[in-house]
Amino acid sequence: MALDIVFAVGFQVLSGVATLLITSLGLAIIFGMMRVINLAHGEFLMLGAYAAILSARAGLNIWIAMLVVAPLAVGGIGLIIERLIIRQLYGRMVDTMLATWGLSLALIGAVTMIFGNTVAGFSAPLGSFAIGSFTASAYALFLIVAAVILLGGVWAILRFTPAGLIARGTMQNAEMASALGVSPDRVYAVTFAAGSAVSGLAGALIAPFSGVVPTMGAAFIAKSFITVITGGAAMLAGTFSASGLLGTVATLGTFATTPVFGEVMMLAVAIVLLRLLPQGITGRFFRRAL
Amino acid sequence: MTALLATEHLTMRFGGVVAVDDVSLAVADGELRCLIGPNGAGKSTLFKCLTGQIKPSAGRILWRGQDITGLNSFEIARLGVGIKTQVPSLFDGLTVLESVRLALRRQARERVARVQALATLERLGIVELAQHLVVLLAHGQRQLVELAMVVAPEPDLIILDEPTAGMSAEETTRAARVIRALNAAHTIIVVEHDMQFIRAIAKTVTVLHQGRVLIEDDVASVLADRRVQDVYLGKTDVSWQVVA
Amino acid sequence: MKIKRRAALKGLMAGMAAPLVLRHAALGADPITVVGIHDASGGLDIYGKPMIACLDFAVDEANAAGGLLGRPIQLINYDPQSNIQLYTQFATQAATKDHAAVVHGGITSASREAIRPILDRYRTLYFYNTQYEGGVCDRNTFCTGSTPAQNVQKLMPYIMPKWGKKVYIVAADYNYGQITSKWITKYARDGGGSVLAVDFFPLDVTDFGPAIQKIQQAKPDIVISALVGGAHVSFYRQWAAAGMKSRIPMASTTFGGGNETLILSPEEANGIVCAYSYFQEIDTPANHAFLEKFHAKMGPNAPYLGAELAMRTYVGFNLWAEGVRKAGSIDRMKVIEALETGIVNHGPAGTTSIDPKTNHVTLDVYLAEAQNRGFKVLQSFPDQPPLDTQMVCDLQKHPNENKQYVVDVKM
Amino acid sequence: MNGIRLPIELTAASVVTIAAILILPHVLELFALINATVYVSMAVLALSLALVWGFGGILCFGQATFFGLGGYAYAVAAINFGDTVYAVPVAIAVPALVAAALGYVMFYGRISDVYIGAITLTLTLILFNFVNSTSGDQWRIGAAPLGGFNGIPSTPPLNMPGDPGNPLPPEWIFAVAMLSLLICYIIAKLILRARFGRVIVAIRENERRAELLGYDVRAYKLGIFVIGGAMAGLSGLLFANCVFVSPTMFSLFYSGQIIVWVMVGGLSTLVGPVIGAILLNLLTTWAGTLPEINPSLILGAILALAVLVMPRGILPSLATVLGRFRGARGMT
Repeated sequence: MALDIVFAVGFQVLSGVATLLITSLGLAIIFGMMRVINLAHGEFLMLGAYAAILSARAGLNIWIAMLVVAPLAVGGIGLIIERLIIRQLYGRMVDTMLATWGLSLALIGAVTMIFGNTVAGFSAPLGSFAIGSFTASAYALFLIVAAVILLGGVWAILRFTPAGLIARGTMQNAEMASALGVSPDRVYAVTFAAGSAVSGLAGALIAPFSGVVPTMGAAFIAKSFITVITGGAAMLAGTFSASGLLGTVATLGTFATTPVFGEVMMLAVAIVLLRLLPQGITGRFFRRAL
Repeated sequence: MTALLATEHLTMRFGGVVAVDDVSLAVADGELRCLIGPNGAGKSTLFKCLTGQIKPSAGRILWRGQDITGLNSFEIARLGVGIKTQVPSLFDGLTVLESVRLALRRQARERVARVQALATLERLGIVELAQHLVVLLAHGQRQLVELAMVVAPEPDLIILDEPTAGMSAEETTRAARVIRALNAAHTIIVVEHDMQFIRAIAKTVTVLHQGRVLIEDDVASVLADRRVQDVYLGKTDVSWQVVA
Repeated sequence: MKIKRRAALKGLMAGMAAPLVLRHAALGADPITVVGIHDASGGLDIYGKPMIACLDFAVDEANAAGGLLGRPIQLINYDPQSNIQLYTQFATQAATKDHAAVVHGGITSASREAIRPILDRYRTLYFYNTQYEGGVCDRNTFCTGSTPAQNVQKLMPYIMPKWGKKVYIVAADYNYGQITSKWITKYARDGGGSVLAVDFFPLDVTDFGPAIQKIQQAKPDIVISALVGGAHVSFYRQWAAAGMKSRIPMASTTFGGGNETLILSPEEANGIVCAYSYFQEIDTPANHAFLEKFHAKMGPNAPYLGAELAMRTYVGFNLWAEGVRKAGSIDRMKVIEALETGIVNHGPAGTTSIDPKTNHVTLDVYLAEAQNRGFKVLQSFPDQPPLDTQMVCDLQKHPNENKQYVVDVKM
Repeated sequence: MNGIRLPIELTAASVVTIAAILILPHVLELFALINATVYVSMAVLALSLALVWGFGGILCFGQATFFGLGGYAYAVAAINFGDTVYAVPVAIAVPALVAAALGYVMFYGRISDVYIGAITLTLTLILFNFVNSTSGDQWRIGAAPLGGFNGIPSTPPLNMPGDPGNPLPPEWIFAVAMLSLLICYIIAKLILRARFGRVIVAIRENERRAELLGYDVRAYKLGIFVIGGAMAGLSGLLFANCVFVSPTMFSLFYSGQIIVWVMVGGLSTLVGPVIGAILLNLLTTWAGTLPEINPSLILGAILALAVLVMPRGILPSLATVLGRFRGARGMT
């Protein structure tokens, strides 16, 4: 096989992994820190995409719209939702899932009423580049870089900042942290807002590829949920390893067969993994990772 | 005579940690045996192995001489082993009577089961609670309800995990009386760390320390043993003595 | 004028329905009910919205001219929200509750095959006004759009001598894409070419990255798209973003049926070649006259009609209306018999006449290239009969036939 | 006390069913009757999850798996057999078998809680994706093409037993659906009255204790899961008889909707989820007629509010308000 084919396929694999990672990270932060599964995660992506497209249409620079406006807007919405819903149900995992699922439907409905159930979209704001005789979208390359920066950034915040230390402490033992004078309520509010902001950013980042429509979240929530659960308790190592594995299977499967069977293979691998490692990948390996 | 329950070289490792290390013990029919040891001695791990919650890494567990290593909890229960957990493990949404009736697993006839369940409640002095929802009961009553569920099917062996946890001195004395009374009809293993309580009930005591059997003897000898005193007075690192 | 946008999610329980906002002219007589079922929301709304606009316009025009048989026409529009199961709900409702004289609607072949059996069962006349893969042989169903023998058969001889012989097909994964890709294969072989591969994509796929790499690997001379719906528009974006636009030329059997040329940038869309029975850009007096009236009526909200679908809906309604006039009744069998006399419509798209053998139509076909948010018409082919369906279907001989024939091409 | 209540409840349910079968076809228009049949099939689906989740405590996010399998099994068998009556056992057996296999993997693998949710959800997605991609010619089972995205629009309706040429009219299909609902309700009632049902509830209350009492928790969970799967299959069959089968039966939306019905109707009740399913279907229908309000918004808001305000659901909360609720009884 020619070398450039290997690189081209490898590039697609990386791009698939990066997309899965970006779209799962917000969910993983909230699950890892709070044991809350936010089923409105897909709609947070959708809101991020709308925030970006609307502010870009209003004349804002497309990069500022995607990288600044989208996370800020969705982070703010997350703060409100934490106060109104999540906080009321803390510790009741199933109830939280149901309430956020209701929220998800309501957000789809509300956005449909405002913007219509119509696909909007904007083009990838970068050109293309060549790998040997293949060309690929430069924006996909940007997504890969963005995934690395995002993951590294969250890791650095957790590892090196005082806020990160508090977050890790709360993650390990919420009671102990509160005994030390850290208000868990505040930690949870900030965590949820931060996770939401990451989701909003992710939504804006994938928008040029996916198109923007009120129901776009549905395509991502299931995959993100499965990625996070398969990853297990350690949010960064888990999401990274699960999206690495599942994204690779999906992309290679797509090359070998069809997009649908690529996805089916990925889901089948997830089921097998959960059967073998009922606590997720990091429930078994890298248990001490973040 | 074959022991009712015995372990042979039972070992449980978690990664690099050896929680239970080559434990061999034998409990005879009718005995009241105490398993004691300070925190981290491996008591709970041993309890989990004996009740089928985890499968030991090595060694065997024998029931009347038959190998039962690796059986599930429910299979061990079906042999005739009643298990009382440290924090009462109850059916909060059911009534006391329904709970005890469920414990009479092998009694298919509803009428007979009801009579037997009421008799058990009578015996433990809580028959007036029969129609109460478990979730509404006070702490002490919950303990008794769990005990009723454990003894109702008349098991050959009862394993009690830290029965005095969270009890006042007075309650502890009463519990000791109850356990001695139960011993008239059942073999009993008590996993405990409260020495005073053990003094009040036990005949034979097995002391665990760092996963190993430190000493196994009658109460008086155990209490007099210097190593046991060291362990309980906080000199934690005595493993060299064990090796010696 | 208002129409019921989302008529119901699950259908209506008796008595629970809010009063319908209906359109009828201020004529005293008992109105004739016409039901339209087109997606006004969801992934297919890029086709549905202009189709609804044209149906509205056609009904208004007819009512302004005094209705049909002296009775006003009442149009009920349902929005199945790009959800096939809602199609069946609304078709059932149209037949059993609204007692519609005719149902116009269905965009995808999947939706047509969902409602066709229902309307057959409840004996309600059905018009399917969309270009499709051909082969439906059912006396109750009139297909007024173009079929592969009319469009693909014009497309392939134009592009193959120009671009090359090796074809790569990307198609929507349902009956339309499956069958159309067979027709493309047949006409590619007829022209001495070959099909390297066919890739099918479910309607909700938005990531075409691996597919584009696969196409590059196969190195075709031509890519033909039979992709459908809003999500698939990302293919054209990603194709351009990957820099493929200048490397491999593209033709399509579906592009431009909706508003694709408007939502894509000219850099992304220009140069894609298509063949349809109508383009808004057709330069004929009849078309100019129609567009003038259409824009006068709809004002600034007038949608871009693009290619084929919206205009076929307008033509389809007028064919039916002519059938009713000729039959002097809205009775289903009488109208069918009147239509089968070979009714002709001279309209903005040229001449359309019903082919009584197949209940399809003979129509004019145009070849065009996407150009600056619209199309540039290159060639026209008058009076093209539905040869594909004619090969297998003869309703004059077998009036009770009711099935869809599928072309058999070894892939 | 319970001994008297059971026959009364079953009699009441039977009377309601027979009354509906006799009266509704004369009152409702044909179209409304067909919709009513759809709602009844949804009610059966709600009942199946009420057993699995409400009583069995198994959070199944993929009950639509069995619903869709039931529908497809029926459609494929009906097309192949000709006489659609023979397709009925197939439509119940196939989902039950799949539930058995899936349940065996999950429960005997000691997978619990949210992980069960993840696995069941994943299976639904797999089936949705898979069925969606079967529009090619190679995807057919016997005489029945699976049809991919199209589904199987020509799903034949049930016919008179032994008379394949004679399909049941809509009124009869409605009667069949109502009777199916009644039978499922009675079966569920009897199961919960029996030892098996009591153990199921006990396991939901405290899995560990049930095990320490000698109950093989895995087998009981598997049992209720299979029964739930079979009922969901029956519901899919009924649905296929009034709409038709298509991949949307496996969609996330259906899986989620079932959970809403049970949640809003009331966990650990049987009548609640049935009422929840019918009410919420009526509500979404009604919401669909409001031109400017999106039905998802209403459905979502109701679910979120239900969780926040009355986490036990309409029926139990209503009962509390009326002061007739005798504590959180497990065996209602």
